[in-house]
Amino acid sequence: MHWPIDIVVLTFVIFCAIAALSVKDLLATAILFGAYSFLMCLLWTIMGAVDVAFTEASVGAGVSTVFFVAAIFRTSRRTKD
Amino acid sequence: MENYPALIVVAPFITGLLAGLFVWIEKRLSYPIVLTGLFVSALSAIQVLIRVIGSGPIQYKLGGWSPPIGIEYRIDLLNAMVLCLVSGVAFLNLIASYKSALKEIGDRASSYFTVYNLFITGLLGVTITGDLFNLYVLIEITSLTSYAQVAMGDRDRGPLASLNYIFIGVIGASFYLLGVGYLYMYTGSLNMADVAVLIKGSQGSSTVLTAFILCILGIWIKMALFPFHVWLPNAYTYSPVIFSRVVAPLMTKVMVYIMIRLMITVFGYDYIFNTLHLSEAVVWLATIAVLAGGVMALAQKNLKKMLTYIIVSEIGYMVGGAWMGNQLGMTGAILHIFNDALMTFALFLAVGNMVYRIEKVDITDLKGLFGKMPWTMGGFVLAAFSIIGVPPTCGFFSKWYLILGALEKGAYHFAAALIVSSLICAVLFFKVFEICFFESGSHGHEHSSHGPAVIEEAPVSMLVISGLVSLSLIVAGCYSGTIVNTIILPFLK
Amino acid sequence: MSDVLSLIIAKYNYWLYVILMMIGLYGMIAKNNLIKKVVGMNIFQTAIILFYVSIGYKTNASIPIITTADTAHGVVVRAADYINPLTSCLMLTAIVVSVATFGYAMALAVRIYQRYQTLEEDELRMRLSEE
Amino acid sequence: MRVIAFIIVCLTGALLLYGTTEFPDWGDPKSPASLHVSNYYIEKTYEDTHAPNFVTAVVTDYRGFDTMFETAVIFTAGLGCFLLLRDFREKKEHYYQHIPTGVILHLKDEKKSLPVGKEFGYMDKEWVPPDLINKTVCRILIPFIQIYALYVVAHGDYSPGGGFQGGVIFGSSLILLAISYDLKTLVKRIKERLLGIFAALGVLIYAGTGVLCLFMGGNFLDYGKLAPLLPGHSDHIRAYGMLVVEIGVGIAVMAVMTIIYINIVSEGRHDEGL
Repeated sequence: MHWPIDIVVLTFVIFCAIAALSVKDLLATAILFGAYSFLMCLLWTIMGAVDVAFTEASVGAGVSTVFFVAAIFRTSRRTKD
Repeated sequence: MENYPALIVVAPFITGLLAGLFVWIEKRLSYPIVLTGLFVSALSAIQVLIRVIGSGPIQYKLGGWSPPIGIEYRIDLLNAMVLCLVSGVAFLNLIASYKSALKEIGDRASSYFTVYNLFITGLLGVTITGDLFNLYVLIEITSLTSYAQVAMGDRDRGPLASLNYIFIGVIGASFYLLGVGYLYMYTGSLNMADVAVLIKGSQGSSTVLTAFILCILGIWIKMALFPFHVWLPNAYTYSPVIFSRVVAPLMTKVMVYIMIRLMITVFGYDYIFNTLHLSEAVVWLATIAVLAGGVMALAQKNLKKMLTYIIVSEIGYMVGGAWMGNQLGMTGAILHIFNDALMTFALFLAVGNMVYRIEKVDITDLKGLFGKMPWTMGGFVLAAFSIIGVPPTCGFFSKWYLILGALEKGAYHFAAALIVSSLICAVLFFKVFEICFFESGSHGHEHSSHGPAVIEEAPVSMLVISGLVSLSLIVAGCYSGTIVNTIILPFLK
Repeated sequence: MSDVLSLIIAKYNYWLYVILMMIGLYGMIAKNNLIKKVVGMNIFQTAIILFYVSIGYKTNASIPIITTADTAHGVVVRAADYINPLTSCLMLTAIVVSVATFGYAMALAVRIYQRYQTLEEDELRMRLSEE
Repeated sequence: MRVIAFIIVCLTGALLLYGTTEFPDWGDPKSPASLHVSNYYIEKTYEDTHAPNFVTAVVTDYRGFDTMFETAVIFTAGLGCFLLLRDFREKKEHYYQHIPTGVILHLKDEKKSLPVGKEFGYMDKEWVPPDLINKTVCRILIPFIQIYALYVVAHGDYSPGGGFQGGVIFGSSLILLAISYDLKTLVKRIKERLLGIFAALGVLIYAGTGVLCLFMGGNFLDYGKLAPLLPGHSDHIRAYGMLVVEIGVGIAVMAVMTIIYINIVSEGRHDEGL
């Protein structure tokens, strides 16, 4: 029975998603988004989809965050919403 | 040979990649390589069409796995026709737009051809495939390559148009993906024919209903049906000529093809028209789309943008015809896929020629163009007549079928909308003709008093193809009976 | 009470995926900053992936890799012992597509910032109408 | 806008929730999704392909055609970034550091340049390079990351992972090099031309394998027909085919990830970045 872990992680995922969208600093969004991806990867590992989780760990939490930070480095951190 | 179906998609794919490789080794080779690929693809498509007409649908198993385990290609008459259309238009356009691409894109042109070929690969793959998920992947290829190409046009507005296109495109593709997920949940299969068998008799299932709505909604967003059309005008206007010439005729039509494929092959006539009774509502939506596209086109000052709104209106034609729920309407819609692709291609070829010479195509910039570019304008006039629906051209015949279908069903509002939209198009184009013909050009006043204007035509390669395609509108009009009898009616049986 | 609990356990994964998808879609439509929109887009896509992975899950099933012990002695593989590999496979493709779109969207954002010095949509609209 | 967005979102959510009402329970092994096709994959994969990891087998063999286009999607993204951002103009100003003294020199003339070596080092205008500890740690880490990436590629059919994941890890090791030293180090080590060739070559390896199968008389991507060309037992031929294809994917993804990063972080000028 994985469902208690599952439900806790899912709740965290949703918090991270909301936080990533509502924070006013884009660098913070980048980090929260990385956390979101990593929790998502955890969730998929729980569900047994190891390949998908591996991909998400290397892509979502890894390379995407790097692209994100690189883009912020070249644009601006400031945002109005 | 057995492998023609694979060749249709793989030839442009591999040559595109080879061109991408040769960009770094010998730049000049990339254009001939790309051209060869499209040529091979077009030849194979014609071969396949002939075989399908002769001996019925072809099935091709990729990787040697039989469906539903593996992915299959299933080519019937409708597929084969659209395949010929796509590969033919892509090949002709690459020849016609070579010079304009060099002028507009400059030294990046050689890498650009790779993207172009991948785009065509996507369109061909979308058309040929018999697998729902494979369709999604190929839709994404088409989308990603179009985002890349849109951003390469206008240096200022291009990237923004492209980003907006990405947002809406992703929503559309994701809706489609969700729909496939719901279907998979219900059936456990991804093969179109297999899914069709498994969902028979699922009249009341909420899962299938949701899947249906999501798939169709996703495709509508991708196709730019009226309320979802916001991305289209900017994306097509600010893209480079070579791309707008190929995307305007093909992208929306291929999406219409997918909609018809989903309706006929996957969900089935019976489910859509007898269980859901959505026909009325969608025909009304299509009516609004037709009118709204026309009205918005009236308000435009830029010729290219005006034409994009006409495309929005034409999408309404095809959606309305397909959802009419009778054979005449469907015949009209399928015939219009073919005809509209040709018409739009001819129009955009002509506009591309104008852009090549006069750079900006606001309607006021077109003064005295009949004197300056007579051949281009000749092609433009022919294409415009076809869009309006003047009899010997092919635009007339598909409209005729659509109107007959609407009358048979009693959807008088749709028939009226078609006629009104023709009138609007007539007004629009005659406004353009008037400016081009009667008002003298900006530097024309010195010529107008003494002798004819100086002719500054586009290069021959552009002109010849533009002329040929415009003439083919009349040919297609004359043979539309043949197309209906050999391809569309046997397919609908 | 136990009925409600079992219903929740049976369905909450699907409900929460819908909520996640709504968050993403809302971010994509309503947010003003282009990069925030891209983040919303990615959340939307991962929600769909979560949905597919949830379809593929089976209780009391293992990860979809045969252990060497099974293969050595010719033990018959039972389908109920492994989770559905097909959805995992489909979602690998979807993740790749989403990262490709993400990378390209970021490049576009950089390009737009180069040109207009802003990523806020209302400011961009103002700049465009000025020109 | 917010109100419209809220309404659209709520409508979509309601539709999706309505769709889930008839779903079988979460994790139900008897749901139709886990009965029809997926059982074939679980039960027959090992017989057919001799690859213990079902997912890899499905990705690269049964549905290998999808994966080919997935790689093409990645390739397009890389090419798109290159076409969009790449800027071949040289920057006018250069900064150098005089290493023995630590003095920073600012050269405004674009034509002049200083010999970079023991005495002078590059400086980025916007980013101060990380210190010695970072550099040393990353220098030690990077080879191991790369070996791990190669392991992930090569063991795609035995353990989780495969070409895509391995490629991403390899690409991120290169990105780590660029971050811990500076962008110029990376660009000097791996030329842009090489990356471009790798990106196209990787996808070509995949597609070429498919075409090879055509020439051997099979259908497109039918690895079984490659038996005469590859050594080893003919049972394992499909697993070998998968390996070849995975290597192609790995190469392409590695190159594309690096291309995207370099172009975004330097705005296409390939001179300085994070």
